[in-house]
Amino acid sequence: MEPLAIITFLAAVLAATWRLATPFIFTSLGEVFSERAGVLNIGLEGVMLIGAFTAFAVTFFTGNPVWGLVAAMTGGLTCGLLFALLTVSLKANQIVVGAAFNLVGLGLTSFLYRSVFSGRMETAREYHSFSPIEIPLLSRLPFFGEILFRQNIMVYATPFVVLAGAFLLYRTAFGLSVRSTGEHPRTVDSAGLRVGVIRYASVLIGCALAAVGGAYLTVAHTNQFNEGITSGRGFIALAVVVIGRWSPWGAFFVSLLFGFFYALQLRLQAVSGITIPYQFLQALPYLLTLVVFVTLRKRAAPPSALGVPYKSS
Amino acid sequence: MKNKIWRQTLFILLLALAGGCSGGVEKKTEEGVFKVGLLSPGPVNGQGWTQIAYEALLQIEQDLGAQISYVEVEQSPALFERAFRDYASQGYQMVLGHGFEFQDAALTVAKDFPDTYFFISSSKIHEGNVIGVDSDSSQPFYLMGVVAAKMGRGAGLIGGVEIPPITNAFIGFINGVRSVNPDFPVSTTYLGSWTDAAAAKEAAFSMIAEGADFIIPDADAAGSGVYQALNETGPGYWSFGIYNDYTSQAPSNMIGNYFNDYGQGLVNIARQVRDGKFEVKTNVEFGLKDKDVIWVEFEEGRVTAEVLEAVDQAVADIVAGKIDTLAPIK
Amino acid sequence: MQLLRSIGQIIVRPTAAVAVALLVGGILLIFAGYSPLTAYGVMWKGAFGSMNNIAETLLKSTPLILIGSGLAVAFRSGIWNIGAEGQLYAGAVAATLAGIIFTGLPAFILVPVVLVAGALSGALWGGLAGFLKVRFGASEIVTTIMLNFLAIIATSFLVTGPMIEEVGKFPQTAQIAEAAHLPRILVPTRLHVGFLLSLGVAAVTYLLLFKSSRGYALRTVGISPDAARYAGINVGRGLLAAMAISGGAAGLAGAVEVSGLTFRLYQGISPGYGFDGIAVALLANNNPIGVIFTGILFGALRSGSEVMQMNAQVPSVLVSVIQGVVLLSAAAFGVFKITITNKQNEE
Amino acid sequence: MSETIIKLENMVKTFSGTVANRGVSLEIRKGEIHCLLGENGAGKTVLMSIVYGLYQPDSGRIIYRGEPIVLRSPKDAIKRGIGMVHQHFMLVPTLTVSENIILGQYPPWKILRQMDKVETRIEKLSREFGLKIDPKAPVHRLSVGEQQRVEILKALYQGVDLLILDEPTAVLTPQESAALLHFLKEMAGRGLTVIFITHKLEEVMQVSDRVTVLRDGRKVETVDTAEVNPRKLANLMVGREVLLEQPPKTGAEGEEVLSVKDLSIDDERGLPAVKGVSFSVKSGEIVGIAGVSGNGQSELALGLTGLASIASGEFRLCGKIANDLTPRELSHLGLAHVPEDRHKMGVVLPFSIAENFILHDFDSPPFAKNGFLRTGTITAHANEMVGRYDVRLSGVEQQIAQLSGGNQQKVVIARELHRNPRLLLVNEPTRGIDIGATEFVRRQIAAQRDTGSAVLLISSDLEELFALSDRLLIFYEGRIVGETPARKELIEEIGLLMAGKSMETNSVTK
Repeated sequence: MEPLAIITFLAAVLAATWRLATPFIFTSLGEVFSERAGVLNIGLEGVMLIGAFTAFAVTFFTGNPVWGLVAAMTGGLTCGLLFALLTVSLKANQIVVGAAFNLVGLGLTSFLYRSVFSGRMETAREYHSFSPIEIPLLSRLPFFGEILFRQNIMVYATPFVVLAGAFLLYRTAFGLSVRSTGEHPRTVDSAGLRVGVIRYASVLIGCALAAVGGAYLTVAHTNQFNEGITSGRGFIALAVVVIGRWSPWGAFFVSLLFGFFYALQLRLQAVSGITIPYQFLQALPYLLTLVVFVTLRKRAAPPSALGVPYKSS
Repeated sequence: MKNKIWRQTLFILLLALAGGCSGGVEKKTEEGVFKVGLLSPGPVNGQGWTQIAYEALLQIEQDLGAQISYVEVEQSPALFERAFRDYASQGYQMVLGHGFEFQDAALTVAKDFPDTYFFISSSKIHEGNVIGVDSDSSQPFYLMGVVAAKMGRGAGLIGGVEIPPITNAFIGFINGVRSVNPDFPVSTTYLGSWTDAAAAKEAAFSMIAEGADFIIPDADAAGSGVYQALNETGPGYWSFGIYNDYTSQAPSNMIGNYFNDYGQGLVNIARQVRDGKFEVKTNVEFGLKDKDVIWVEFEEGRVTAEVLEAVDQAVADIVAGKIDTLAPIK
Repeated sequence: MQLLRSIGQIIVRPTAAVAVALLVGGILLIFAGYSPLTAYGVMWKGAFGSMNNIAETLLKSTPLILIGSGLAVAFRSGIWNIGAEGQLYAGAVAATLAGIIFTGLPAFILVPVVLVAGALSGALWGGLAGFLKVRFGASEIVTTIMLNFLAIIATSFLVTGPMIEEVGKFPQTAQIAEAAHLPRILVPTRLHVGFLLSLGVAAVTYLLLFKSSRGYALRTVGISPDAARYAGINVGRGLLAAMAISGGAAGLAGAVEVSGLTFRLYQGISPGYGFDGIAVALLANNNPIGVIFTGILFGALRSGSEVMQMNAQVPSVLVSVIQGVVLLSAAAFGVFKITITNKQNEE
Repeated sequence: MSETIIKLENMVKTFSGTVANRGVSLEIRKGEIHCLLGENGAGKTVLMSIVYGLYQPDSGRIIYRGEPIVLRSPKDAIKRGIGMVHQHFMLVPTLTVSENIILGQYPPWKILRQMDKVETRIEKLSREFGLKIDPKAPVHRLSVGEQQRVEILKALYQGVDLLILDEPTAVLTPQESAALLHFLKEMAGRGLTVIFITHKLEEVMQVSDRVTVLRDGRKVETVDTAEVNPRKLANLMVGREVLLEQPPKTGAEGEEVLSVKDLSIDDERGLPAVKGVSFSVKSGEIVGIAGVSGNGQSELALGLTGLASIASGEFRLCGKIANDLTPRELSHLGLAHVPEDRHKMGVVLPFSIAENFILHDFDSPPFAKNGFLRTGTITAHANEMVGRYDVRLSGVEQQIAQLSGGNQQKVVIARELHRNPRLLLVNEPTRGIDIGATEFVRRQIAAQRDTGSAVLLISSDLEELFALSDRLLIFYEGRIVGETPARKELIEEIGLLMAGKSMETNSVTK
């Protein structure tokens, strides 16, 4: 390839990387909070679907994606409340509840989609999502400008949300208590803080952000809902958290890495003449996760109290 | 302990309720009612492929007054046989398995139910009362290829999963392109999904960045991601609506729409079945020759007279059998 | 007394959970404008209304019982195998290969060969996650989820590429040899010996877990790795064995699907049996005998929901909601008393 | 002297049947260093956890600065200026020193933008009190002594008036201990009140103004330190009466069963815990290991049973070098082990009593045949054992979790003794069990010795050691600091040795 072609190729892949990474970023950032507080939520896929559907439905009826987003967060918070009630208050097994959330998320959104929208197939597609915004000066930059700085608002928001998340986690008293709760809940208890309250808050943050990650698919990246539109992204987000070593910026960059693989495989297919089976490219993120486990060994240690319900004495 | 008893009682009550009413809901099988069933490989309201069959079913209900029913069997072949058998044993005269994957199951069941016709979409089978019904998408795609090669710089095809109905359509497209300009670049991407509209959108962006200005999806519900990508990119990039009118999704990008009124085709067949006039000679294959089933409409003013002329010529040649749209690509 | 109590534990709470789930489903049905009683009535008949329907229910229960029995062993041993879905695919691929390659063999040899190939392949796929856990401390929850995706993608690659059928060129493999087909029982229904096999596997895993010395060791590992070490049990080997056994059972389920029903490999050969199997095992309190009942329950839900869609036009996706709520309410009633992490690798 | 800062009246606390405090009343004066002295299980920690708000008392009143108060959580205690340094540190290993110190100090929305400000304050505090620490260092990188400094700084940062320290020197080196004691004296001089939980007599003498002795959940006496000596304290702490007279030894000592040479073992963090000890145990004798818990006895037990690896040196069991043998191989050589923590290791709580009896022999005859458990034999065996060892139960199919601690321990003892071991290693055999069971267990151990087994008994209960042992090895800081005959008259000397007080000679002549 000529240098120019390589630059445009890269620029386009990077732009797509960012867009494809956005749902991972939101969802995995939320899960970082949840897991840092010691609660493992494997039901992210279900929560994302619920977010995607509520955002879609509310945007469809109000015509405003902002309301859709608000609704998605509300839906996510409701999920979070239920999840925390079961796993924190009732000390139910987190894996079981997570697995159930995936089942309910898929079933409920599909059922409601059919019940509410089956009669309006054509019109259902007609609503405005967040459209791309050009950033005045940056978008004039050669090659990268036009491509990188013509994104929708949720994509632009990601570094700021992660920044806010990192700030919350590392620079506030709340974040300090979250980080302590996942590691050593007894210390938190002995410091006079309520382990349960902190876990509730973290699970709520986690589910709200997962719902936003799902909503992105229906009110920003595209403007439609399909049953199972999340296509396994919730599970990838789980892997992102592990590889990103439970840190917000780690989650951000690993999300971008996974987005990059996704974009690259779509792009490589589009370039005629490359004949790698597309399944191989699709498998890359999962292979990568396994490789990371083997190479990082025990350095990738999860929060010590992850998955363990806390019983105060 | 009290708690447990309460729970048990509740459950028994529920069971009793459920059992008690099951008697009342049994559908009465009326003599002379024409019944048509559908096995859908995915959600019936998914756009594209699965929706076609569902709408066909609704049309049969409307036009022929048939009693209809459908079942979504996901992608699990293990479930197919049972669904066929259930329909057939309930006296359905016609059951459509919407996809080649239903073929094995239909063949097994058909032996036991000689009075039911089993139609299989995307199949070329013809064995007793199991009949393949196919619409040859390679023909309309051939026409799109001709248009693309005459008007554009490069074309991109975005498929859901790499299966024959999709690959055949794409072969038709490439043959159309080659008939005009053998060097015209065409690239193909498979998403590995029928629902991931976001991936389709990104695939379209990738192709645009690679220099393509004709991007055509064949990916069911995911396909509308492609139209959104074009709509955002702006005028000068073109696509066709696939199976339906998608003009509203990218008004300034649509050259035209490829309509596939599979429903009409099925109504035609169903009418014959209902009237007992259906004669099994061969498998059914819709093509451009069936003008009420497959046709392409162009948007006003988007194509020149010269292009239209070439398209018309191609249609004539295809119908006449002079062009093999599925000719192997070198 | 002990037996009565454990039966109570196995039956009462899941039953209550099912009741709650049916209630929630009923509310949804009313919301969507259906009559819940009609819908459930049709569902009940669809699952148990005729000999054929019962057979279909048992057919769907077969992979669930197989997977659930295996997972009961894993969960009792304290390892969270979420990867039964991928292990099922691994088994289906190997079984199909065996059924295509060894066409010359007579049935009494070929059927076992196909089944063993599936079980072995699933055991290896599951054992891989076990190895990563024991050797590298990798969370089996994450690795098994990743291995699910890999198995499904690999299957997609195989049936569109190297293993695609010669004729037709549809993305499916050729049919396996006639001699590899599982014999049917209860003709004219489709019920095959796979169901009996699943009962056998449930019984064997029950005996393994609760009546054999190896099972004793596994359960000790699952409850208290410290006590296991004290008793001279090799904890790592136990975890590996538990993953291989549960993977093998899931692989066997894949082989049974291929040799009993589909006779060839497709892309979507499992509609999520591996995930339902998790629920089936947990709901039975990880007791393989209980798994027979919860497996039939979930099989009936799936089977009945199809008929419900056919005859009452209620979307069958409702069954996912019902299954999910069954799990949630079972969790709320305190059926599952096991925590997620076991710390046996911290040495 | 000065006024009372806190007064406890009749504190009672029970944990699921076990009484920890049986009505303790106590008065602490402002600015004093008050030692709480007592053996393990005397109820010191529970009493202080109540003062810190971690536990709620069943009955009794706390009067703080003249007012009755109710402490619902540590937060209430912290607000009133009560701080506590726990024996097991309440620190988050992954966080830095300063993060640990400010945990829980601010409302959740508080922005910790000025960590440098916090760090400056911590640095100032640490300079002021001579507690050198790097506020930015992650806690898991710190030594135990440094971690303790963090705990103390945490309390100081909170502005503590009353500081409770639970066995603070148990984990420190002698130098660190000395520095800590010095520091506490200085702090008391500035008006801080210190409650110091310990069972080291030396420390009490060195640091405290007054001392309260607890025994068996009751207060024995509060005395001015100046008016007592270590001997008197030891008597108060252990009590005069010994539960069980030493059963007469019937058999004669035989050959060496266990011989340990220069053995070193690391703890789970990789720090040396046992530092080059040598000793031997002959058949027909009970060798007791005395010492304050946490001086390497646990690691010694794990190392000798194949559950922890040996860092250096060697030990032989029945003449065979046993360093690298697995627990199973050791057990085949004739080792039986009654572990320290019953719930963690000794029993599998959800298993039935019958199942617990076969923990070692689940895969060998007569309990297993062809890989299957022989339920009949197992049940019969269990029935026979519970009868012989007087385990009170409703049936051997009962979950062992439903038994009392004493009966659980009887199961463990029965299981281990039934193997008729060459060497029996018992670690804290009667901790947390009732008197009846205690007597029974001790009698069984003695009987086992009389059948010719070698017995190594680890206990932090001196009374038990006197009752059972033929001779005593005294452990301090991972070393054997003395060997004595197990004679009650020597209690004071032994107490002093256990407390790390060096004597002119390390062995006392018979």
